[in-house]
Amino acid sequence: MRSIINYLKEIIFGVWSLLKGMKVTGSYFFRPGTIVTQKYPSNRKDLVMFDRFKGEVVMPHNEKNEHKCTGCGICELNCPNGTIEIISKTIITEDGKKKKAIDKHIYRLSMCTFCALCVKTCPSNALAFSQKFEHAVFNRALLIKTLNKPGSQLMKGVE
Amino acid sequence: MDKIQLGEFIKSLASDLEIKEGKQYLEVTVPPSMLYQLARQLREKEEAQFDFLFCLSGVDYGSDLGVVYHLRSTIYDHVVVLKTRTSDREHPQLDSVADIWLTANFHEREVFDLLGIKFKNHPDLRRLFLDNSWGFPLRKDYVDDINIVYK
Amino acid sequence: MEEKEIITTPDEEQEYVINMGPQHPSTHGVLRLLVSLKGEKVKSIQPHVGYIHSGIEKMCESITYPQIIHLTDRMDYISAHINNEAVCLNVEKALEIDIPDRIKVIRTIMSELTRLQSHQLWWACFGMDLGGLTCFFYGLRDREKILDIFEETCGGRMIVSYNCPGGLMYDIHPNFQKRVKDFIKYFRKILPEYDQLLTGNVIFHERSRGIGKLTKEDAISFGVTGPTGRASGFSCDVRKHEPYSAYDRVQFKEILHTEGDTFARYIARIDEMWESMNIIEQLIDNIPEGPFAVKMKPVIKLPEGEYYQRVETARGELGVYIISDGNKNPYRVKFRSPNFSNLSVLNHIASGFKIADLVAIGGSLDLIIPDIDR
Amino acid sequence: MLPDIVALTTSPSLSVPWWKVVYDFSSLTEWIDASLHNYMSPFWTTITEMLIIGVLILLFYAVIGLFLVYAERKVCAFMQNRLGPNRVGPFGIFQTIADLFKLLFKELIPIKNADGFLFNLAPFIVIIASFMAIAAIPFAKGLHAIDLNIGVLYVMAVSAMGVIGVLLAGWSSNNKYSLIGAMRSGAQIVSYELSVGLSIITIIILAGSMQLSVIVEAQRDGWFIFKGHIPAFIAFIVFLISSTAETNRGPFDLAEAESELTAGYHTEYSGIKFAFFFLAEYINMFIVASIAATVFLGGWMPFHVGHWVGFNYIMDFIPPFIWYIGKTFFVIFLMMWFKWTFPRLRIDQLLTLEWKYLLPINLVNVLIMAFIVLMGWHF
Amino acid sequence: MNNEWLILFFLVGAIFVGVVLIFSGIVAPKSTNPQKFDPYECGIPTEGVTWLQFNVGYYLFAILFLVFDVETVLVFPWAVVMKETGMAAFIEIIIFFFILGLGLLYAWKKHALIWE
Repeated sequence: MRSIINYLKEIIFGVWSLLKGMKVTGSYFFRPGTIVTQKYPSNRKDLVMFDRFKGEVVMPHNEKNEHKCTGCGICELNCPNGTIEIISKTIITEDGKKKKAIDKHIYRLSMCTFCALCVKTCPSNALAFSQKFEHAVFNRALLIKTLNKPGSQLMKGVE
Repeated sequence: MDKIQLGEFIKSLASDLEIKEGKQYLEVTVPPSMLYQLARQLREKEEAQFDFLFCLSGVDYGSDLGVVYHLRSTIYDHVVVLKTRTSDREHPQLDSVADIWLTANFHEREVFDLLGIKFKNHPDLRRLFLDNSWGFPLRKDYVDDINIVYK
Repeated sequence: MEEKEIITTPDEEQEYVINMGPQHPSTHGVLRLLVSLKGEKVKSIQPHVGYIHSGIEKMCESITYPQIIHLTDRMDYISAHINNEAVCLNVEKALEIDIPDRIKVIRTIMSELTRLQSHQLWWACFGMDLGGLTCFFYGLRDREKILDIFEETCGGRMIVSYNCPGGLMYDIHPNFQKRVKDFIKYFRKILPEYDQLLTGNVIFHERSRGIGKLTKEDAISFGVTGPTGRASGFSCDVRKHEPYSAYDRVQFKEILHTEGDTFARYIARIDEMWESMNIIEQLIDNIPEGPFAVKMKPVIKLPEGEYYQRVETARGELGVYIISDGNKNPYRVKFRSPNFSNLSVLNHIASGFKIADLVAIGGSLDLIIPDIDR
Repeated sequence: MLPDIVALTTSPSLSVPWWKVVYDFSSLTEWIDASLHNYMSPFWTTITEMLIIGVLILLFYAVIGLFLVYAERKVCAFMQNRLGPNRVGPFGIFQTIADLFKLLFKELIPIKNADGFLFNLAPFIVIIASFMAIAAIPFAKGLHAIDLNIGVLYVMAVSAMGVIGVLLAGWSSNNKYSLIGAMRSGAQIVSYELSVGLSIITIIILAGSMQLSVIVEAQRDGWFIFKGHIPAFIAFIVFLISSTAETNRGPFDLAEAESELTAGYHTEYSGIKFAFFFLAEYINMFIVASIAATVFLGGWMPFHVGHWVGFNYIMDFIPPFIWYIGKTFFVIFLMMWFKWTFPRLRIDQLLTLEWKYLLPINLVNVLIMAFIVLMGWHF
Repeated sequence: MNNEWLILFFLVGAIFVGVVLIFSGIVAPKSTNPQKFDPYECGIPTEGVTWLQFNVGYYLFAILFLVFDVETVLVFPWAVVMKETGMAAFIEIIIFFFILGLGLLYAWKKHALIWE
């Protein structure tokens, strides 16, 4: 007799536990307001990434096309993967001195692991992260970027 | 037991061990011939009961190849580090402790795979990560012209 | 069409070997299990790993200590922050640097958030392994909220790289405390839903109770740590036994169960989620003021010697063993990864059960393959 | 030449409201039959009718299949806090049609060493089985392709034939996952066929006939689920569970258990061949839901409450086809709800559930129902 | 009754599948990569033969199924006439189910209902 009661109990508790689960999914079904999906490409305009989001390394230029990179090579040293390559040149400043400056700051996005060591160790804060996250390209060569814009100059006062 | 007592206890198990009080743990250097015996005693002796082998690492010391065993007792919470090294780089061979601590089975396979140390009496000594055509990458003299870029 | 030969030898003579993985929905990551079957029953399992062996230990030998951090992110990518912390703690211990309380507290909060999101992901995947696909979406939905917190403060969602030797990369975001508190409030309401959906479910009970039993002795001998080990009664919580960061100043229970079956492993993780929330709540309101990083030398050189640091990741005990020869690069780095030992126990506990149980057991071990392969 | 449902329908008279006449499809079909007879010989009439009905049912079949796939995706998405398909057409309603075209233009991969003949035969069997089953279902009064006197038994038998297709698919694929999936499926259908039969028997006792039109007609004054007290309700639950299992749907989707056997018996099927299995699964779901709606929920009979004349009058106003579709979709929704809530059972638990729970409950249930009928306690 | 109509549905179903398959066979691309035709086993070549004797352990279930399915079919006609026949049919079915129930109970106690 006891086994029969246990048998019935088992069934009732089993069904009850199943109903509890169905309550959860059912309640979400009738509450479409809780849906979290974003319609990605169509919400591009209001999709704002966080300030600190590590999209890719960029070199901010001001409106006079000046950057802060002195070409010291600390970022290249600190990068664990050899993502950054600095090609420097020698320029003659206004007061006639010879000075080292960057020719090209090459950044290979395909190798970057976003460890932020380059940005953090840069002594002149020349590098920063942009919030761009759509990096898909059809040609890998496009992932090798030159960070300094053509014709850009070192910002005054940055040594 | 604290480090000193533990050191004395281990000394009583076997002579001519090099026992050093490291910064963190007691470090015992064992010749390869005594390793298995000592390990078994450490596992089974009532006072020691090192039942948890929490790390087993193979190290290339340049001239020698060695294995470091980090042992802990879950009952007394004391730790000892066993070190053993063999100078034979061509056919390094050590005793397996896989029957004392079951976790050593995989760890020794890893060491065999990456450093080429063979373990005697290991139940299933095959390469774990790499296939047989590879060398032993964790050795300091490992050269791989294709996959490593030297600057 | 040529005639095919159908071999009908008795199954005792011929093994029915089936490959699960590397491309299989239930082996998260590229784990390959060579399963010998007898009917539906599993006779033995041979794990084959190494499909994504990346040689992190070898790579570490040629880079500096701050650079190691980003590699550890990629080992156990679900609890990346805790991996970072292990290396940083080891380096700081070797250099004998005093870490300000602020850093410790923030690290602890971040670690617990990492643990929470790891367990959420595990819950999601475990539910999916058992065939309850809805669990997957609920788990990931809630995990996204933590990842948003990470993203705001660290800039990365999974691969945070937030620690560096001597402190943190940046200070916490001004919104951090509010967001974490909001999340805890939200998740305290959601977690009982998890229970209703899966924990209390009779089908789930049938699927997990008594499946894949692991005794305490075997757990210790196999070096099975983390919630998996604690479900077998192996008290192995590094946070309790060797407190690091701010774990010595918070009250929390070490979750111990004795059954050692799949259900115990499940419950242990669910309970850990509650405990993590408790820990965060104790700390979030009183983060001390102070710097977020200690000024370090530009080139970090560890004094000659050997250093070992254990931390409790979401999956168990992670050990970082550094041998230094005094240079800026470590001489040898060994990561004692929890998943490596946890995987080795699979054959022991899953043989004799059915294929469906193998999936459940594999899910309950919560394996992350890059951590095994390293 | 149409089925003799005509005999059951009352001739339209003035006392019957006009919509009842319109909703009675038998007069329409009769009219078509009669007018066809005017133009051609009986043989050609039959052929024409066959063509019309064949094409109509085929269209219905395809539309229902596509709609159910869409519905499933939307339902599961809403349960999982997602939006579901939302790109192709408004609310993504053309998503499944797009998918259909995609599958149609995908490569059919012949698997090495597979048993080619059986491999290709399997989709035929699953589709034919479901197609033959759908033919016998009464959609509305007079909207009925075949009205067999053993209707229920026929639908059960034919829809269970699909498992042969599943077995063949698994066996012929030369794939271990498929083979295990097929074996599981065999064991599963073998067991759950019983419960389906017994739970229907419970209702047949009440109805006193196996003819589907008669069963529906017998529910004019109340659906069997209400008429038969608790045993009918229990039979309904058992039928739901076992028919879910019989259609290989979650939580009983062991034959295609994704996390264990990748895709089970249809692992090796690609393109449109896979689509056939997919379609058959949904049509099977529709068939069992139709049976549940017909046998337990009164088919196309509207919902009436005792003496609420006004209420009943409004209920009558809703076309019977809508009633039928509504009930069927309610049952389908329940089955989807099951699938997206519960974890999957293990094969031995599946059999335990059948043999140790459903079968004994069913046997007792049949006896109780027989007793109730004997005592005349039913409504 | 027009039971021959069943043939129609059989034919329509067959033609439907056949036409669609042929259409798909014409429009679908064909690949030449032989690796594509390998059976799927998680990206690894299959080890051993697939078609070997495979122990599913449902032999006992198949036997039980035979017994119970025949019984179900026997009960169908009974269910149809139950209402009219009344008491006699009820007593008959009680006896019938009693014997069957004993059989099930026996199988249960003998652990035949456990999947091996």
